[in-house]
Amino acid sequence: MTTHRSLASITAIGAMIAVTAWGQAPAKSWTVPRTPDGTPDLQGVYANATLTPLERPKGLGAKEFYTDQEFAALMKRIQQGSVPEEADLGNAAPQDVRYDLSLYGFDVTKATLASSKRTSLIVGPEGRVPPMLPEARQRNAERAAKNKGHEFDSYENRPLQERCILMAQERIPMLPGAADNNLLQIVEGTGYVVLLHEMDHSTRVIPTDGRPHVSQSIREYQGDSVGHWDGNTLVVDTTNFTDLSAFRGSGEKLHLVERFSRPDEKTLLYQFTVEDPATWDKPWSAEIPMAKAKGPVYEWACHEGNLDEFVTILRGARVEEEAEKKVAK
Amino acid sequence: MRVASLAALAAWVLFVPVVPAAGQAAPAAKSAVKKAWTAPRTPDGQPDLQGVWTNNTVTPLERPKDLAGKEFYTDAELAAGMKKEHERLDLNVEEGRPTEPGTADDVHYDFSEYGLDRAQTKLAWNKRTSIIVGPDGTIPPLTPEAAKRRAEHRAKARGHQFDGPENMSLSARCIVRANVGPPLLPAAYNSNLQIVQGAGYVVIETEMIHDARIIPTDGRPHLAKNVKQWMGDSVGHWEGNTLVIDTTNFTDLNPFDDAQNVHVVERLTRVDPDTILYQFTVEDPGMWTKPWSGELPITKMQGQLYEYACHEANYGLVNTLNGARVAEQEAAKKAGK
Amino acid sequence: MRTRLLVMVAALGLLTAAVPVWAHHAFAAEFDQKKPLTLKGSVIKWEVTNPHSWIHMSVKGDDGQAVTWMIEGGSPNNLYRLGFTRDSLPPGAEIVVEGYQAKDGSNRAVGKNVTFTDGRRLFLGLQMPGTDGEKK
Amino acid sequence: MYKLRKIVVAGFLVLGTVPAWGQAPAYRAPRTADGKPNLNGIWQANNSADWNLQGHSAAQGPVYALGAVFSIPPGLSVVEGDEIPYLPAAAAKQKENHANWVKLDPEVKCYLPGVPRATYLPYPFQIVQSRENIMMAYEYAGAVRTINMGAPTKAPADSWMGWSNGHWDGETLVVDVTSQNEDTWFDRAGNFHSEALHVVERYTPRSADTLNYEVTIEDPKVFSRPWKISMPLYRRVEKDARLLEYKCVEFTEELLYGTLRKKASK
Repeated sequence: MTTHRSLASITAIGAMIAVTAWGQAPAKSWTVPRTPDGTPDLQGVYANATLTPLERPKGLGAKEFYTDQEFAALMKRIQQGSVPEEADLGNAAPQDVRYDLSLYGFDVTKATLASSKRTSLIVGPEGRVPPMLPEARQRNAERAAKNKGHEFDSYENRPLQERCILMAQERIPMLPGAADNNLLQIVEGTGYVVLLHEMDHSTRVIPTDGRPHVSQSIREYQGDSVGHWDGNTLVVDTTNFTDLSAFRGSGEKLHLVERFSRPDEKTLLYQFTVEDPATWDKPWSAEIPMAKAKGPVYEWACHEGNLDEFVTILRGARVEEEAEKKVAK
Repeated sequence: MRVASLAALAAWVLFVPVVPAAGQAAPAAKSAVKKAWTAPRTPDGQPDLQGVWTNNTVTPLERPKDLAGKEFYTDAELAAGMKKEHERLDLNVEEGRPTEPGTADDVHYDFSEYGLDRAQTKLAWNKRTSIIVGPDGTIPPLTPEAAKRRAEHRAKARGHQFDGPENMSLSARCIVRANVGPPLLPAAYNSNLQIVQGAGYVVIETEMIHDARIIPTDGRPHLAKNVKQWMGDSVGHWEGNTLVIDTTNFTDLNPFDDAQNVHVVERLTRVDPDTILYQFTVEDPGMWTKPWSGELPITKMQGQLYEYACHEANYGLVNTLNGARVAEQEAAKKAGK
Repeated sequence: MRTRLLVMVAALGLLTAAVPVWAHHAFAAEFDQKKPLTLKGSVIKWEVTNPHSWIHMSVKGDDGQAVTWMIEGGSPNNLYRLGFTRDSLPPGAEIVVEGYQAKDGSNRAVGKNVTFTDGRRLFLGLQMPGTDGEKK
Repeated sequence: MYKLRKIVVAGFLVLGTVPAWGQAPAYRAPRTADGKPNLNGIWQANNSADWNLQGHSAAQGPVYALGAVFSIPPGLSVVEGDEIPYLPAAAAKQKENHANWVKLDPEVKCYLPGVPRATYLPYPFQIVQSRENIMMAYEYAGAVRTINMGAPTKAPADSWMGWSNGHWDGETLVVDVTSQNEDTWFDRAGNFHSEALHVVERYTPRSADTLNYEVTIEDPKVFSRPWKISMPLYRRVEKDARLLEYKCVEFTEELLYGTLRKKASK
């Protein structure tokens, strides 16, 4: 999991808020409303924090769903503060050295958590990311080796999110990230759907006329997305990635198909399938429920305020090098 | 205009009949009485000034001292002048440039070898003794502060004219030629222009350096004061058959060094199928003690403009700067010994 | 001395004056009046550029070695109007150049007089293109 | 028979009105006084074709100190089929040009851009249309060319802006451009040609304020077959839109002649 967990300590785990969609039976049959243009109305602000881990814990083998009892028991144990392997509090897990998020209003007790009885976000019998092909492992190892020992040489050696180029929370496919500022807003205009992540105002403007992708000589961190409506589901096809925005070690040939639908008033169901013949031997899919959240989405400008943090990191390295040189003398 | 051989060419140029009326030059002999001629119109009703023209002339900008007070030549004097001009060309064609070997004047290619002698192309003859009209026929004296400005400017430039590109003339740098103005004055060669008119605009393109002055004819206001342009900001309007062009927003480097507030009014009137009468008035109270005006005929010519891409092969500028550096090194070596 | 006005006055020449001396730039600053020379050789190519065209010619040095010289000439535009084209000065034509060498000592010169070996003076001495490029 | 014709006509009408994806229905421009489509006006392309005719990603600019201001913007391809059919040797030269574009691109030196590059430079140009001549004046470097609308003529020699003969083909101004010298490029990405270049431009009004600009490019010495670019041109509709003087020669003098400057005497 490359996401950068950022919530500090869990103090009030016991006071987990009442999770609205928690385990309730779906209300009477609900049909998704329509926009004035007649397209399914997915609009709104959503949060994708969830307790379901991306990959199925080893112990559960091919078990794709908890029974109701198992699920209720699991929830009780989490409420009593012991976080078993079966749950992934992601942002809620105790954290490395970081300011205490609650000081800045990130109170997990208020976070809206969507939940589902799945044992992992990844669907299917294995419920795990397929093993990485040898060529991919080698590709990623080479890249890591090249950076080894140079992590602080210069800005190019720092991770994309530290450089405010591509935040973990804005990467696609969208995985549950830190509770802080990971709201997703969907706005629909004639012929277009816009997905806006609060984190670093990351915006994807997706045409829904199924047009062809841009030329393959155009590579983009977030790839080139083209959508079309399939009944009440928005299907988004994305190619043209660069190997710099590697999603779990994937390369330029990454091909992503995302599906957005609203099973009920409170939930946006986000499903994706990724394939990259140069990274995994077969495609794999996941399903992530997102819960309707209260907006608005605020501006989250990263680069503009990044100077001090970034300078401090690099200057720190320079100071250490000087110190070592003195010692070596 | 089919030209068989050099001889024919030379003959054609020589045989330019005496022109009965001032300000007109026409290839064919003109009947004495000019039938009434009305200026043609473009399809959208504007006076039609279009065509390829030349303002190539022997008439100097300022009247020579020995002709003070004499604004026009007599017919006989004009004819003598024309004859003299063609004799000069013949001599030049026969014996080459009439310049003294070993002198700076001699260090130049022979215009006539490249068909660039002014007498080798259409000449807009006219009986004026200078382009500038009026009793004096010269540019008025500078105002005291302008003279001071110019003196300071020259003092600062003296001895530095080849230090760097910015010290050389705008012409040598292929930025703009002074004769483009406005006012539009003759150049030593390629003194040609083309006028094209489209809805609401008249374009005057001078061959050297492919400068197209795009003149709106709706009399709109000028650009903001702080926007300066090498050729100023021209705005036109029609007065009957005359295009009147008002130009301001010049820099103080072109077309008149040190003039900081130039205002030029030009008038173009087609007087017959082959002639546009070009008149202008220049004023800048901070530069000259009074406005000054000029007039010259622009005559239709055969053929068209060709591209004059100047900057793209300006080897001359490089050689000149190089030459200066080599001269400095040699001087330093001599001084060093 | 950057007074373009005075320069222009000289340029227009008086009705009686000998010849307009103004040029696009001060040739005497580019070429050295104290280094006159005469070059005999064959045309490599005529570079039809502005502000000046350049004749590239091959000249046999005293040691018999061929040296390339560039001879600065006039704008070709008016020659076009007279029916000439780029090919009017064919490579290989034998010419004689009297002129002055560049001040920077390079193999460049201005051709005060450029003639064919039979004395005909350049371009206008050329036989006009009978058919091609003829202006009706 | 009558009934059949009605159906066909109806069908045609339906077809006629349904625009194929991306193409507006045939537009008929207002006329000039001599009855031709009126192209007079100030126009400008609005894309990054001058950076690179083909699709390209955003990239670091040539001068770090200029940061984002002179970084290279991304752009969709204006080349139909997105492939410039270079002959093998030419393809290698293009890559080399692209790698050293700051040193080699004639636009950096403010040289005349040639055709079609003059049209999609990031600056406006003005069309002044008369019956015999259509003049196109470009803000960049005072470039200008006059399209001869009479009987076609032949160029005496190559030139930077080439030799343009034009004629009308219905609503389209067709301009045949030959005799361009080999020193111009198509963009800042090293796409080049030889002096054998033959360009045919088509300017077709597609609405009151836009033209369709299509160019067929042919050069047997550099490309294995003719290829096409196309893009819309937008009219500058500001109330007092106009070309201003942009003689960029003086902005290149330090680059071109700076080393020849007299050293300050020690």
